[in-house]
Amino acid sequence: MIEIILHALILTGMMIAAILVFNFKDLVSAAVAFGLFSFLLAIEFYLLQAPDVAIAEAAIGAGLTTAAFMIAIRGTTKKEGDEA
Amino acid sequence: MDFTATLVTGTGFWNPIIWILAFLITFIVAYLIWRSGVSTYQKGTEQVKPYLSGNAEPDKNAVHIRGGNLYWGFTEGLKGYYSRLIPLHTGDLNDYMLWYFGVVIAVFALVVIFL
Amino acid sequence: MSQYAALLLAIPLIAAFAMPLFGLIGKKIRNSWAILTMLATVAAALILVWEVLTQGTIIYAFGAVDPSLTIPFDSGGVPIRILFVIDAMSAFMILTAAIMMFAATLYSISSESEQTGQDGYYALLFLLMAGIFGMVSTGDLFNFFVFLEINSLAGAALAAYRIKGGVAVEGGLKYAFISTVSGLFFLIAVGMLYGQYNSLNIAYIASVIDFTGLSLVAVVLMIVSLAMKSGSVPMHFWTPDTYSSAPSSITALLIVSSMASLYAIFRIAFSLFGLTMNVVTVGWVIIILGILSMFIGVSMALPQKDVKRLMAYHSVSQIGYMLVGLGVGLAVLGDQQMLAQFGVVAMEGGIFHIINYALYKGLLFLIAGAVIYRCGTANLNELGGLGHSMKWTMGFFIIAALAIAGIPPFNGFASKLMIYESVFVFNPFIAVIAMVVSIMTLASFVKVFHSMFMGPKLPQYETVKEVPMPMLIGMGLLAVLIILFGLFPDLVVNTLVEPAALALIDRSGYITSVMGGI
Amino acid sequence: MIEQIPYLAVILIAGIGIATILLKKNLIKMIMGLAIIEGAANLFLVTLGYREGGIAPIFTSAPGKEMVLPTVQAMTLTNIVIGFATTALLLAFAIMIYRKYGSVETNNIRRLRE
Repeated sequence: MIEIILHALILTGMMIAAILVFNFKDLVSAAVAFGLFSFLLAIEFYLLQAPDVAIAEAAIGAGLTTAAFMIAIRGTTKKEGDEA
Repeated sequence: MDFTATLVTGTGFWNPIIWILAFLITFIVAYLIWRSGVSTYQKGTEQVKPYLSGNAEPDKNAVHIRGGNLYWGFTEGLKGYYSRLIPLHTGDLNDYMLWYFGVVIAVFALVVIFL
Repeated sequence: MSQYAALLLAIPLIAAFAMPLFGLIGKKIRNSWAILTMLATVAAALILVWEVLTQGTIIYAFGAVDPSLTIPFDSGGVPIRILFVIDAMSAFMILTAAIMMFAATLYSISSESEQTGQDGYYALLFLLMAGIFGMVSTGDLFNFFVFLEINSLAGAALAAYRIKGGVAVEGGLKYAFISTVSGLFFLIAVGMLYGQYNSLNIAYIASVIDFTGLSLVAVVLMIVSLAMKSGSVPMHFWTPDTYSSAPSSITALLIVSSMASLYAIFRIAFSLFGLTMNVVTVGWVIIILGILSMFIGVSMALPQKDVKRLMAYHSVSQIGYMLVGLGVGLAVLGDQQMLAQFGVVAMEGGIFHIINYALYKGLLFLIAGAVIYRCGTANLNELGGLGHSMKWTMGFFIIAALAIAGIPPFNGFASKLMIYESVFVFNPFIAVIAMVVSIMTLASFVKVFHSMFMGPKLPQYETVKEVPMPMLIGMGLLAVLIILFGLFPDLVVNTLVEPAALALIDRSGYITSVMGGI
Repeated sequence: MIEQIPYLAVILIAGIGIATILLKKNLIKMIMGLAIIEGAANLFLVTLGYREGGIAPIFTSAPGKEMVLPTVQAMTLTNIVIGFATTALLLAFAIMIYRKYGSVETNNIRRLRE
């Protein structure tokens, strides 16, 4: 039972993080939300008995990809829309 | 290997060798006629210059018909078709993706309906 | 047992990753390395094709003691290794890719000789080729996805390689984005199949498949994703953008990669699902996509002003012919009598058109590249009178343009004739559309011919010379092949095309070749 | 029961990703949407291999108990790496586009059209 609740919590968290990525006008916040999404995904992988995938996702998804987004945002605009 | 065999398409056939031979013969006949020439033609005289009713020859760039002018009548005649078709190509990445997902849904609907 | 299947991947990969090292030593050495490895790859491909044509399907299991050992003794009758399954259809695609690789690499040696960053260029070119060879020869769905992604990434990076004021980056971005999304949905479809049948091997899945609702979703996702990758209407929008902004030799290879996606559609439709799904509906879906591609592609091509964009719309249009030919074959797959009467011929026409199309469209793009190389513009409103100074290029253009328009005796005619006649029996309406499209193709190439090569010698192109020898050799090879394929269509059909069509139809033969007669 | 929950989440998350791609005009945002779909696909694959009560497929913990399927995990690992490569390439394109066009909004990146 506790497992089901844990799964549900993490998956809901992922969905909320994804919706935050969709909603944030500020791209840096969106990138942070994406990092959160990847981190929760890594935990979900761990719960689904895939520890090696979880490590890779935490390192590449949450770490490298978020960093790549940050670099790209530094190189382009910080806000969504034309005002940048 | 038989190099002269014909390509059979079920309802017809196609033999390029015979076709080439026919073409060659026509070409040779045409060449012979062309070679006999016009007796009054002389190289390097006034004759070879372009004749424009005595007017001076315009600039080379003005003579050449540009690609954009060809088939102007065709696109003008089918204006109703082209004025709908060309604006679809918006160059907008969102639209490209919209078409992809649209086709996925459309094909899915088709396959489910005619299951 | 044949080791060439592994070499087909190994040589381009080694070549690609060693390219920057050789680039450090010197330009000449790097170019020689590129030519050498290209020749080695082409040689391996040709030997492999020869072996397949003489000995039948080749199976190569990676990492096995014996490469032909597909099912290990302790695996319970399931092939667990990554397999290469090279039947006649794959061999046909490998041959097409090898020819185009030869021409494009040779052409690049001089067309790119004054550009920067050539190490990366050749490395990506060989990666692209490795992706294409992998796609057409693998017998494993996930492996196919990996090669698809290698192919997309290398292709997109190459398309954007010459930045050209950002336009090329735009083309590359659109290609990369779209192919990544379609690749992801392909992966989800692969997951759906894995979830049901616990295997990734095409032949094994085909042997146990039981068409469920989930398989239906999977087949739709796969076919639409691959149709997008091959650039069929109404998902063709990226094609003109990417093809027109990429370097010309790369466009010739992007065509082969779209052919590889086309191959995958039919491998999935014929070998993986076959008669377990409703072939009539799926066949008609492919035919409808084909008709739309043919007609909308050519009608968009007519008013274009940029020569490469015009040719890119023609590639959309030509894809339609192959989709129609093979779609008709798929639609009548369940009916033995109709299949024998015209279905096989339609498929042969479609398959024959693949190699013809790759040859003449590749040649056309190389010619456009030659003109751009000398004149610096692709705008048809600015070009003119090049026939006076670029005689060889003009000759090649005439050959390619007549071939794409389906004028006898060039190769486009032979394959189009097969498609027309067989499709006419299936549905006369489609054949009429195909002929109208062919006429419009001729019309638009008359336009290109006139505005590029005809007219008086323009003062701004007074100094234009013929392109250098390696470019001419690359183009000349394709032109010679077009003429040969046009003169001996029967020979090509009998030795290459017919086995390929039969290999596609023969689903149980494909399964048996891997599963060993179970 | 546990096996079924993630599938629902996969559909919803992929839906959010698709919506991001279709509705957002900002390229960086669209690439984030792509990465979200990527995550959904990975979650889908790992969930496919999950068996209730199964343990991680590591050889040393082998005795007795049922294991989850290892193939999908290998596939997911591959896909994570491929996904990072595509994301990095697309972001590099986005930066390049910004330098040349001065914008990353898709309605400004339309020099190639018609």
